[in-house]
Amino acid sequence: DGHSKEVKIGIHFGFTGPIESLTGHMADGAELAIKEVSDSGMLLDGMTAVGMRVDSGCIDNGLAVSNGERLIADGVAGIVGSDCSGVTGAVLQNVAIPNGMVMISPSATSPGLTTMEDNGLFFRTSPSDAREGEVMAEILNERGVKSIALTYTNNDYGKGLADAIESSFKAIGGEVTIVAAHEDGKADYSAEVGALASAGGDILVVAGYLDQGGAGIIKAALDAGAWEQFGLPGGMIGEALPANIGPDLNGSYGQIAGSEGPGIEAFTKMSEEAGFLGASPYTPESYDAAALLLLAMQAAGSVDPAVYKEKILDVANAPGEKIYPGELAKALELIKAGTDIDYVGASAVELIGPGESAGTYRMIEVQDGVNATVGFK
Amino acid sequence: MDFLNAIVALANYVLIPGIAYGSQLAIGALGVTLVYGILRFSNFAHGDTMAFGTMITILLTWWMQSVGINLGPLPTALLALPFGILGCIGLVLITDRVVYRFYRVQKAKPVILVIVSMGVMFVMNGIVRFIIGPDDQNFSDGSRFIISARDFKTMTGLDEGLGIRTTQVITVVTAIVVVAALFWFLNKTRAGKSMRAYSDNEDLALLSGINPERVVMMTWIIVAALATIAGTLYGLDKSFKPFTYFQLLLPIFASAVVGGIGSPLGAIAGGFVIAFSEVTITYAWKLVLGYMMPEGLEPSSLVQLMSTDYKFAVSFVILLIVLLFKPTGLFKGQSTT
Amino acid sequence: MTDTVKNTALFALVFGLIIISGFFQGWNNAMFIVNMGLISAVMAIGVNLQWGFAGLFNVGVMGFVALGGLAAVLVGMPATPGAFSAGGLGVVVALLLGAATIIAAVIVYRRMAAGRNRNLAITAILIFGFFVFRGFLDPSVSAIESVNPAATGYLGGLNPGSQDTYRDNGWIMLIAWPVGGLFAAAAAWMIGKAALGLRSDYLAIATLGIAEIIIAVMKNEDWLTRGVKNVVGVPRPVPYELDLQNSAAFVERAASLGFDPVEGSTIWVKLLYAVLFAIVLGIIFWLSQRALNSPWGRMLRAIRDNEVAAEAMGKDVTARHLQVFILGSAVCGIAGAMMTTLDGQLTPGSYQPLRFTFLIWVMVIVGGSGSNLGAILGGFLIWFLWVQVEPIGLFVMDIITSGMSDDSWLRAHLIDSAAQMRLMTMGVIMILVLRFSPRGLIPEK
Amino acid sequence: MIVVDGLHKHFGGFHAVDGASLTIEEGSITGLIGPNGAGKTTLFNVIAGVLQPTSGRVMMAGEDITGLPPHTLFHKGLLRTFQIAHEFHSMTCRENLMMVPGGQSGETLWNTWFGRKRIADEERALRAKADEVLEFLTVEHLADQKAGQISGGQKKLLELGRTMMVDAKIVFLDEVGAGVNRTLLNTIGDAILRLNKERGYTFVVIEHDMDFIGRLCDPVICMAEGRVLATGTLPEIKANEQVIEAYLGTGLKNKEQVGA
Amino acid sequence: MSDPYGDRGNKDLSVGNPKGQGSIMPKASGKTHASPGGPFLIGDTMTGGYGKGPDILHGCTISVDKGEIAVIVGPNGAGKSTAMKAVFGMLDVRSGSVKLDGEDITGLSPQARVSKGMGFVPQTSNIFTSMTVEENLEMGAFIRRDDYRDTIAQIYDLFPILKDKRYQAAGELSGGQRQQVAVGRALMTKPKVLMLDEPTAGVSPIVMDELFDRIIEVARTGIPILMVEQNARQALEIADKGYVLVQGANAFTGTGKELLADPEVRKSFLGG
Ligand SMILES: Nc1ncnc2c1ncn2[C@@H]1O[C@H](COP(=O)(O)OP(=O)(O)OP(=O)(O)O)[C@@H](O)[C@H]1O
Ligand SMILES: Nc1ncnc2c1ncn2[C@@H]1O[C@H](COP(=O)(O)OP(=O)(O)OP(=O)(O)O)[C@@H](O)[C@H]1O
Ligand SMILES: [Mg+2]
Ligand SMILES: [Mg+2]
Repeated sequence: DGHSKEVKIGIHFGFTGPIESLTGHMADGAELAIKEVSDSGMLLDGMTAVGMRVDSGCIDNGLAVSNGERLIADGVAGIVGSDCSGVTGAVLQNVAIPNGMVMISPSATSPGLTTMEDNGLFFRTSPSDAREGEVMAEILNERGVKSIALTYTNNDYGKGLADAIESSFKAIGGEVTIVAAHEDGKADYSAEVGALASAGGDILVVAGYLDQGGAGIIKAALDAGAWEQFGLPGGMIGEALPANIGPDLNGSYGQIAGSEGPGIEAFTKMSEEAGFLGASPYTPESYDAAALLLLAMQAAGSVDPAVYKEKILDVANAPGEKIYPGELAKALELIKAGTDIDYVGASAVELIGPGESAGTYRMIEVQDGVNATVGFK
Repeated sequence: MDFLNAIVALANYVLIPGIAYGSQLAIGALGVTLVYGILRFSNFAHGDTMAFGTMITILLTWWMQSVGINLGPLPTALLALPFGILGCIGLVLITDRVVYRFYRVQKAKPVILVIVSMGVMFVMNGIVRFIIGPDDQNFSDGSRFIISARDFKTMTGLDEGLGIRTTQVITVVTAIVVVAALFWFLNKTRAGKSMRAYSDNEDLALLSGINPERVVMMTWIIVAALATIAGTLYGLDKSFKPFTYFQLLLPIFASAVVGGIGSPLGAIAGGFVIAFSEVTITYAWKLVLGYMMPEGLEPSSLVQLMSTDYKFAVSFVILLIVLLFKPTGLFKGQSTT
Repeated sequence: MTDTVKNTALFALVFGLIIISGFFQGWNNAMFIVNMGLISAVMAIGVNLQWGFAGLFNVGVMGFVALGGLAAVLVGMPATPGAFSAGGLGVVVALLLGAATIIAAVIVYRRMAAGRNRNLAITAILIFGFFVFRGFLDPSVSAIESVNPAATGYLGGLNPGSQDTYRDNGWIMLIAWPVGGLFAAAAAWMIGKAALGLRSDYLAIATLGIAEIIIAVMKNEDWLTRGVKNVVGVPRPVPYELDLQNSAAFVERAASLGFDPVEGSTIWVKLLYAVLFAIVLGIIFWLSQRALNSPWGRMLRAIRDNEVAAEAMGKDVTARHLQVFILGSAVCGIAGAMMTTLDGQLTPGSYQPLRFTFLIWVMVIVGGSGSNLGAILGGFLIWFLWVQVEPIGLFVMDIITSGMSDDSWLRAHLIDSAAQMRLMTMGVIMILVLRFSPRGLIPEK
Repeated sequence: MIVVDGLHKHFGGFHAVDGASLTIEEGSITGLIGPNGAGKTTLFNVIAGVLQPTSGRVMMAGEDITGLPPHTLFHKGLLRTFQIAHEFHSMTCRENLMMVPGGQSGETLWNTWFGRKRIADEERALRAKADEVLEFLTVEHLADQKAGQISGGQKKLLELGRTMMVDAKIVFLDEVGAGVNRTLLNTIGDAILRLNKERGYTFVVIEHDMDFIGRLCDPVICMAEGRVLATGTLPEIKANEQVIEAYLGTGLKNKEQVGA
Repeated sequence: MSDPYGDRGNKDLSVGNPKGQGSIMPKASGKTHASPGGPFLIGDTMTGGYGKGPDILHGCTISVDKGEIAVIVGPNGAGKSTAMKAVFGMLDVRSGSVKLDGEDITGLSPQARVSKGMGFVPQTSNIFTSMTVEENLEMGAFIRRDDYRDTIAQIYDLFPILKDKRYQAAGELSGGQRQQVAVGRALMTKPKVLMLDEPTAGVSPIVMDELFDRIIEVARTGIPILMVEQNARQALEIADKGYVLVQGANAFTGTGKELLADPEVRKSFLGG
């Protein structure tokens, strides 16, 4: 039928700006999925898929919208992005909704986006803060932690997660001695560590990013001897952190969205082969976002966003055969054959309605300088 | 005993980090102040110059580490530092030749040079990210601590620990040495005086037989050295990421201005003012007061004037207050006379 | 070549560039660049008023732009039900007490003789006032913030509509723009009272600092701005694309002009914005041109050249500085409100000096400081480059790597770094532009 | 007109003006002389409000004007020139003059937008006046030249020209003569005399050229080390031993004049 | 409070520090060639102006020989300072030439001329304001490699006030004191030829007399002195040679006495 032979997927991340050190891996992740689908030759009668990267600046609404318009003009069929919540909102309101374009963001977690009238065009593969907060509180409780000091990166992700952890932990009777924000990319974190240490607590929970302020806080806290153990939510889980901090991190623990199955392992291996850091924050989510877009197209038999947007929830959620990273070709085939699939992917995707995602969590403990999985929730 | 604990806690969380951070800012601010004083513009590219010099140092450090050269307890990076400085000098001299010299010859207004330096900042930015990437890089080795908090506790039997890092000590010592050397150089040597003369009155310097190109070159060489030193020490102490170095620009500028821009001594003082205002004002006194207060009277709240969210805001307020009483900066800056 | 011809040619060049980008990247993007260019031009005029004409070095543009954005939310959004009754009164009382503290301190400063006693008294007042202020503020704030924190958790604004209907009152944004100017002007008045009349480095660092403080407040005072959770869905003075797409009349009209409804509606909306922004720009440009080509402008230039002499010639330098500082900041505030309206959201986390202060400075200087036309040209050109250097950089990379084999390591590395090259290309272009016209494209005469 | 009472101005530990007291009579042309560094310019700067005095008072026409800002003093009729020329360098010479008069309606923002007619009329008058002054100073050809690009002496003339743009009560001239051609200086002297006679301006003149002082000034005040050393007519001053020692010296030419 | 002595009188100095930014367009030093004969220093039929602006000098010639004092007088804006700057290579000489000691130096940069032994005191901004008086003098001796302490002592003898103020920033001095520093700085170079642009502007009579005495003394040691003066009568009295410049061209030339005696010169240029 009148399809062109190539489908373009926009990859709209902040390649410059505060999270520039994450976005390279994220884009690699998304492109890995695109390439996998494209190479399989199974997408919609052998269409190829290509990614088109544009910069969102992460915190530059004007630039992001402009580049969003460029994607539309270039005829993309779907957008993986944006990354930061601010630009995501801007692109969604000014580009995606008016043009009826589907966006799947791997990292924008702002609850404000949930309530936006998005015409069913906006989805995210990033896990929900509320759920992660509960899980974290449970884990802390199981380990006998009575009181925590909590610091978060001062953006919507950090703030939302910190709120969730605080309320969940308090709800099960824990004490939160202090909740302090830290800004990413700043020169010095002694002030934060000073205040946190003064407040005390059995453990310091760092709701930040592992190669941003979060790492800086942990370093400073270790140097001052304020804590020896840290609680590490998803943004802090990745091999780069133990590698960077060294043996002092051993014994710290946390959780990351991830399935019990081979999801993240498979993805990590794939990323290693492709030569990028699969464990970098939001990289698995980016892979999943791109994969979901393409699978939904396959399911709808169309690259028209207005058509395939209805299929995204179907392919993402149960029932159906579980699909892990590296199995996209199989998924395409199954869909073509009319079999229902349940995309699990690298980050255990579970979409609970447009714009929200829930999932299982892998419990991690740093042992001997590596993140070891110690269980699931 | 409790009193000791209070002092140790204060030293551990406020004094030592403040001094180390202050010295880092100070060495950075020295570079900014020199460019302002002698070449007469605010150099926005300074943060990225620091990043570039540090990058060269890092690359060499990695190489040295891979072939097994090291300095024992001291970080190997110190061995690579001179080469980093050389690389950085090369870069800034090329930049000066290709970019700044044109405007100098044209007698362009300083503000043009400021904007041009932003252009240079973008370019250096790109070069650094191109070569080493935007990620965090780890290059510190040697022993991290002179005394770690844990050892301190077991040694003294106190409840509170006191951690002193090797890099902190190196930073502070370097800052003192560099400032003293620079002060001596500018005020006592012929070359230094000729630099001041050039900064004061270019035409007259020419009429006294001072070669402006030489002065400019010397300035850039010193600035490159300072930038590399500052960047490397900072990277050893905290971490190396190009974006952070760009962000460092703001506190560095603030330090230079509050100390009196154009004045090397001021840069040092400014660095400490900024560092300490960041660290102290938002400090929660609960811990310290807990030791100081008699039993039963320990504070239950954090005893914090403001949350750390406002640490930058507060440090700027402090800065404004300092300037309100000392409108030309702590040390009379150059732009006044 | 006369100046007029040259200037016309420069403007033609910039618009030519935008039109070319329209051919390659779609008219929506081109129109969007025009809209952002218009807003940037307004900001650049504001900065140019201060710097180009009065020699005031304001590096706090970001703060004033953000205040404009705040105005857009406070005027445009509906009040959060229950939020004001939860803690609104407490906040108001706290703010009044805070203001009273500062006024008391100022009065003491004026009335008492300098010395230790005065310092002690002021310190005591400030500390006491601060704690009273916090005592009233903190509980009210937590009350407000606990009102449905995920979706609101802030006071909201003055839009008469309800949560569901407020978008129909888009006209209110036209009020929000001047209010944004007023907010910025009020802040400028306070800053100017304290900081102007003193040295420039002082002013620079003061404005830089105050901008950071404004952003810190907007990022952390959730009751006012929702902080980093952002306010989305700010209403707009133009129709929504979806409504147009659903309106039969519009679809018909678009079809008769040969547009499909989606493209027609998106372009139409942008066109409406462009008209509104252009009107604002036109008014501001006209007012400032008139003022500057008059004895008032001459007085400003005299002050810029030599304050001491101007003062001796009877010009009240401090008052004039304050006046210009307020005007320029107000213009930036208006632009900030327009920008938030265009974005449809307030994202305090996105204000950062590079984008909102220094980029505007680049516009002014590249355009030619001291020339309003230059500021407008700079606004368009630099904004165009800011968004277009990425494709340019990519293009360059493509050319560079075209000779390399597909799996070459260098090629992969180069392509990977293409996004980083955005800033680099920007830098190179800036240096080149200033190299060939070191006083800016349209220099002051 | 002006009474200076026990004025001190200290720079750090240095007493540039050290208890100077003097009176300037209305309608006089008072000469102020003294060795380099005597504190003459500093005294001017304190009176004109550029510097705050450490202590002491300045009265003008019975009103205490100590520490008032220069622009207020300008509107009270006190004008001054600068020893080191303070021209508005990016403006033309004509504009340098036209900006001087106070209370121009075009200096109010509102009028610049909605009062164009009135401004245009005022501007025409100002322009004519400025051209007149330029002509008087023999620099009419510089009217459209940027003030930053004229010769050192021409800048001094421009300084003087600014004081001629308005009706002043008292004018302080700080070494207008230094660097000005002597023939032209004579013309300037004539103008000062004329302004003094016809319009009743009071002048205070700092000058090191005794001929110039002699032609214009009565009385003459001699300062040294921040204090008033002597007051009187020029011949009286010239005969004063202290003045000779501190200021005039016994140079060949002056010796003749002292003898005369 | 701002500094009333500041050269710009502007509190708002902006991001950059415009202070001290020179006006001399630096240029690469060209070649010299021998051109024997003629006076020690001569600017020969020089024509030129500032930047791309119009000609200020129109075929103006000034020269001075060993042991001579040459004085240039003329109305304001005549081009006296411009002529001095042209001789010193601070602006482009579009036609004509400058020769020093039998060598054509028209193509040399100002610094190169300094090392050839030329000393110059400009009319304005002629001191380093932020440096102490003593450092100003030391900078004058920048190109000297020998011990210059006794020269400094000599200068202090000549201008005793400078000795009192030796550790004070020169920018804080009074107008006349600055002038003394400026001349002192030029004398420190131990130049082969000394050029002074209005050295006595603003100095008190006592200092002026001493300055002239000293200038004569310097000239007697064989150093030619070229000087612009508005205190023309005193200057011409001691001058061996006098030039009257009008609109960038030589109007009258003669010995100092001749010019003083010329009634027209007296009336038009010397104030009668
Ligand atoms: N800002 C300052 N800081 C320190 N000392 C100063 C300052 N300004 C002036 N002085 C000193 O005050 C003294 C008086 O200076 P002033 O300029 O008033 O002298 P003057 O009488 O005008 O001399 P001249 O005739 O040379 O112009 C001088 O010795 C000078 O060094
Ligand atoms: N920097 C400059 N740029 C352009 N024109 C200039 C500049 N400086 C001086 N001129 C012009 O050159 C002419 C000669 O100036 P010059 O300074 O040589 O005069 P002068 O004879 O030294 O006068 P004075 O006795 O007043 O110092 C003047 O008409 C002046 O307008
Ligand atoms: Mg004086
Ligand atoms: Mg001259």
